[in-house]
Amino acid sequence: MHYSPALLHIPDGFLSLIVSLICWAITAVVLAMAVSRSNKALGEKQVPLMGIMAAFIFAAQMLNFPVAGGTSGHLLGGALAAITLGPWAGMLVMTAVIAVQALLFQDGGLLVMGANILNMGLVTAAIGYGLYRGVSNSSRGAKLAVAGVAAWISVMAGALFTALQLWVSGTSQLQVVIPAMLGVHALIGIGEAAITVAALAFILQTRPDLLNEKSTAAQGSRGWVVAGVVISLVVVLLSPLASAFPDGLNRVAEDLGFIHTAQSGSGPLAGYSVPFFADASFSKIAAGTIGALVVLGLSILAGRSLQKKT
Amino acid sequence: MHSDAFDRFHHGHSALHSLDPRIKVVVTIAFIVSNALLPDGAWMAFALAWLMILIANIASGLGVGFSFRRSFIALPFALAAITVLFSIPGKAVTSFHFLMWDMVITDAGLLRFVSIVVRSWLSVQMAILLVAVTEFPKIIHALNHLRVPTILTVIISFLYRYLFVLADEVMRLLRAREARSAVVAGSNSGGSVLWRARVTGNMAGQLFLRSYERSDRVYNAMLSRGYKGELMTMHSHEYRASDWQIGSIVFIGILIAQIVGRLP
Amino acid sequence: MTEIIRVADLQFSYPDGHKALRGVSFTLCEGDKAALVGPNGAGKSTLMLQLNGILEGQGEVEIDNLRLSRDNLPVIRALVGLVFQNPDDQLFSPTVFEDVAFGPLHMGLPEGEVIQRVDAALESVRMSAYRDRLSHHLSVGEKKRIAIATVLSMRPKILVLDEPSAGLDPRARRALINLLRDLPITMLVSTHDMRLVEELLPRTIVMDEGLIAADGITKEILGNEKFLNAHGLEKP
Amino acid sequence: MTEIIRVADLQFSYPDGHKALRGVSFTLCEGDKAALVGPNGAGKSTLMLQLNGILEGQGEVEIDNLRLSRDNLPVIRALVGLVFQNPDDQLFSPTVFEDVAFGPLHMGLPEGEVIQRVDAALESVRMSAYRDRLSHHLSVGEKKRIAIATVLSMRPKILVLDEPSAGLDPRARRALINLLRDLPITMLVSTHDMRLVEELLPRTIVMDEGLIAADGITKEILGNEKFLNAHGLEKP
Ligand SMILES: Nc1ncnc2c1ncn2[C@@H]1O[C@H](COP(=O)(O)OP(=O)(O)OP(=O)(O)O)[C@@H](O)[C@H]1O
Ligand SMILES: Nc1ncnc2c1ncn2[C@@H]1O[C@H](COP(=O)(O)OP(=O)(O)OP(=O)(O)O)[C@@H](O)[C@H]1O
Ligand SMILES: [Mg+2]
Ligand SMILES: [Mg+2]
Repeated sequence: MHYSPALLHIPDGFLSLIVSLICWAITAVVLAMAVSRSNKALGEKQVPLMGIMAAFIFAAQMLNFPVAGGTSGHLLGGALAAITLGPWAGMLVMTAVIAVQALLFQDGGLLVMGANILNMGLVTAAIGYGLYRGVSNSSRGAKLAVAGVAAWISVMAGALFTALQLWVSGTSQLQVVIPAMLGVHALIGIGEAAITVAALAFILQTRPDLLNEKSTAAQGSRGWVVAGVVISLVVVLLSPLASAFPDGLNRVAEDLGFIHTAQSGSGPLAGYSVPFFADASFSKIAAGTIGALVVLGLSILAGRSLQKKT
Repeated sequence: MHSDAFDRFHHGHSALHSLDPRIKVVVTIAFIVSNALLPDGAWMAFALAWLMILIANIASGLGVGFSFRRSFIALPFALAAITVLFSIPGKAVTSFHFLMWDMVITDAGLLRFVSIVVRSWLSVQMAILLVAVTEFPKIIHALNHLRVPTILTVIISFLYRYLFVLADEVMRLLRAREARSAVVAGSNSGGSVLWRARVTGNMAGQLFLRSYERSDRVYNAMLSRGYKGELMTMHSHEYRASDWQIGSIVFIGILIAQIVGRLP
Repeated sequence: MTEIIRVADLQFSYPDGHKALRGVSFTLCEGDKAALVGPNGAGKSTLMLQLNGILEGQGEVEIDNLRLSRDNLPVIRALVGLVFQNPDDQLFSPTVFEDVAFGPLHMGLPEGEVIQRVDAALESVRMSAYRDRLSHHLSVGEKKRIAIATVLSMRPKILVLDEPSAGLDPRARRALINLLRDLPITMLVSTHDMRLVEELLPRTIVMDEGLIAADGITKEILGNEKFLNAHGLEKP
Repeated sequence: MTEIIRVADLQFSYPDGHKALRGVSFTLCEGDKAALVGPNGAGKSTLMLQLNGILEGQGEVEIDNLRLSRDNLPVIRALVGLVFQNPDDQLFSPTVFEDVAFGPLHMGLPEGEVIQRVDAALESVRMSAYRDRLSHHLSVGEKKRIAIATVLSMRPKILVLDEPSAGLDPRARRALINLLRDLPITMLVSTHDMRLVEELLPRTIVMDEGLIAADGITKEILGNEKFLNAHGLEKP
């Protein structure tokens, strides 16, 4: 079996130095918090636990199932890691996974690793844990449904962040990269959601003690709920907006001086638009919202059907 | 079973193999940063960087084309940059008709696109070389010495160790599923997509529990050998004169590339 | 007796270049119970994975007169029931029922039939009482039986078992031997447990380094101590 | 001979309430090589984890005349070398050297001494050539030996082995038996492999359902077929 690279790992060369460094800075700050929290809050038992869970996430990414026409669904695992291990540990675990993927397999670059960790590790964990934490005292069905939605949004968030970074770096055009990334990942996210929900259902059924209120995973503060919901809202609102009104976003970025510093002079986005995406409008917002609702529905259905069987 | 296919290290006794891992990591990162700093279209500088990679390939004893053969891994991502071909204003190089649009490739767009792809291609080759001549545990040591927080390097070393064990488990799980994925002649089967996703999720859950329980056993094994909550490691690497020499040579090369890249 | 497995000059290399099978030929007739023995790395597991096309080598594999090919792979998988060494790999669903039902469900059988088959399979490994239990909490011996049931529910014509007795205590091992003896089905069993071979399997195939070193009556092969030692085996 | 392990009326329940030890008493003298046998779930592994304080029950455990308590845990862990069944659980470091050095390092020994002990331990399991290898590249038999070396490097007075021969082919098993026979150290070995018991361990302790069912000379215990069957065991 061979390890197959996923779509979200940005290689070196595709982000400008400034964007890479900014992402590294954000990542470093969050990771420093995670490290200090983990050192304080977690017993020494967590060391082998987190290490082996990182290997678990890595290995679980190799699990796939046939969807149709030769494509297959598989797992990224950010939400699952955060829900089962808690937010800080989840972030550290995802960081280790992404670091090894980059170092050992060149799946994702080194200079851009900060961005990759941010997109696939930190944001996904915050969303996954935050939303789940909000319902961690509710019924099994609600937990599973929310976990599914969180998993889906976390993938969308990773895609959105990646797209924005590529755009600010002057590597991609906003009008193309946002709809393309979000479109593809709306599908990938459904696989993510389905696997996450089923895996959690399995754990809830066989070792519920690992996910109950006393476990480390449930001990993150309520602040996570706010963080998770806010990031999710940003994603849900910004995605359709960004694909509907890229020019607006462009102007904001230009006003902030963002684009020009990042792109060594040449204004790649200046007054140019690709016709087949530029004129889309509210239909995009509607599509995004419908997508979210469909996933919510599917997750609830999946939660129900899983519950019946027990 | 074997998931050794994962290991990217190639045995050898070259100068690069024995170079201090800290220097190797730092040099690799410096090289990649240097690529990112080079302006678009600095062809001479890109060529110089490539020359450095060729020399490194030769010095590694793995053959001139070693890193080249494996460097296409990042290529699919070039799709993400394809739009710059059309979006940057400039002189038209060529144009074609795509569905209902006239697409115009500009010279400036071409320059930017090729620069992005070349940068990425050079960087990935250096990273490939790094893991080909450095055993992964040594890279972890280097990260440790370079002040990456211990908890992260510890997680990474556990990850590396158990990656192989768990990947084998996944492989066996997938095989067991495949072995029972039968069909009765003539009937249309395979189950619904949702059911298949659920089975896969169950496999992930099963793997989670097994990993979790394994971590308990590993923890016991650590306790038995005197672990009290603080991990102690021992991997003294000592810089030798040759380490500094090779390191300096690469840095000078990088510097020259930067200067060449900025000449008008 | 009718031939049910025919393997001719089968060769196989793993992607890393390691040649695990170097030209293996043998046939198995309906009702045969044969052992596959040999030292670690002989290629036993690799050979078993060829029998239902999970790995694909060069040479001929015919199951029940069907030539193994991409087209009839799904059909052949219903004919050959493969039981892996570690039952945890085989049991990936939360409950025993779901695991035993996986095969029949994947075959697209109607629900009534699925339930009936699950019950029959559990009955034949004498685990009917465990139908709704969580697999995770069973003992190794119990898991082993369930793993066999997951395959029996597909009504295979051939049962292929990879090291079925590993990790079992003597009592569980004895129960397994009795169970296998009573199953009226063609069997190929890879094992290091020579006493199991002696008791259960009248025919023995010895593999070493990707080749068949001997194929014959168990008693005769196990009687030849020199030969056994040469292939890293021991008298029971 | 001097007593080196004394266990008196040891009881232990797992957090879920399952009573795994119900009053176990035995002593082991310096130089003893004893087997711990019994069916799955008898409590063998649980008992072994008590001997160096990983699990803590009610009753007395004395190692080398030291009463087991929180204070002298580190000392006792250096005295009792525990080797777990699955070498993948025991070898958690990326390289062989790091794994064998783990114990001495955590005992706080100076670096020179650590290196010396690692080399000596690898020498005594005859694996010196493997010092800088990656653990995941080793075969099961090699991993088993390294696992023993990880414990020998701590210079324990007692070696406690949980199912050391499981999963080994006859050749590797033979090599392991020879190795254990040559190690001049007190040993307690839990196993389902009765032939290993017969060959290697002059004394046998039989456990069943959390209690000691018999404790005596191996030959006598293995000679009593009725007794063995009653405890789910078999004659070798
Ligand atoms: N995925 C793989 N990639 C490369 N080589 C492999 C792989 N799986 C097995 N091998 C090698 O192929 C050979 C045959 O392996 P196989 O597992 O078939 O042996 P076996 O007879 O089943 O041994 P055991 O008794 O240990 O189960 C061995 O040398 C093994 O190292
Ligand atoms: N972590 C645990 N929590 C609850 N019960 C446990 C736990 N570990 C073991 N047990 C139970 O305690 C009993 C004794 O288990 P133990 O592992 O000591 O048996 P054993 O004699 O080593 O068996 P085996 O031969 O299978 O290794 C068993 O009934 C087992 O199910
Ligand atoms: Mg095998
Ligand atoms: Mg045990």
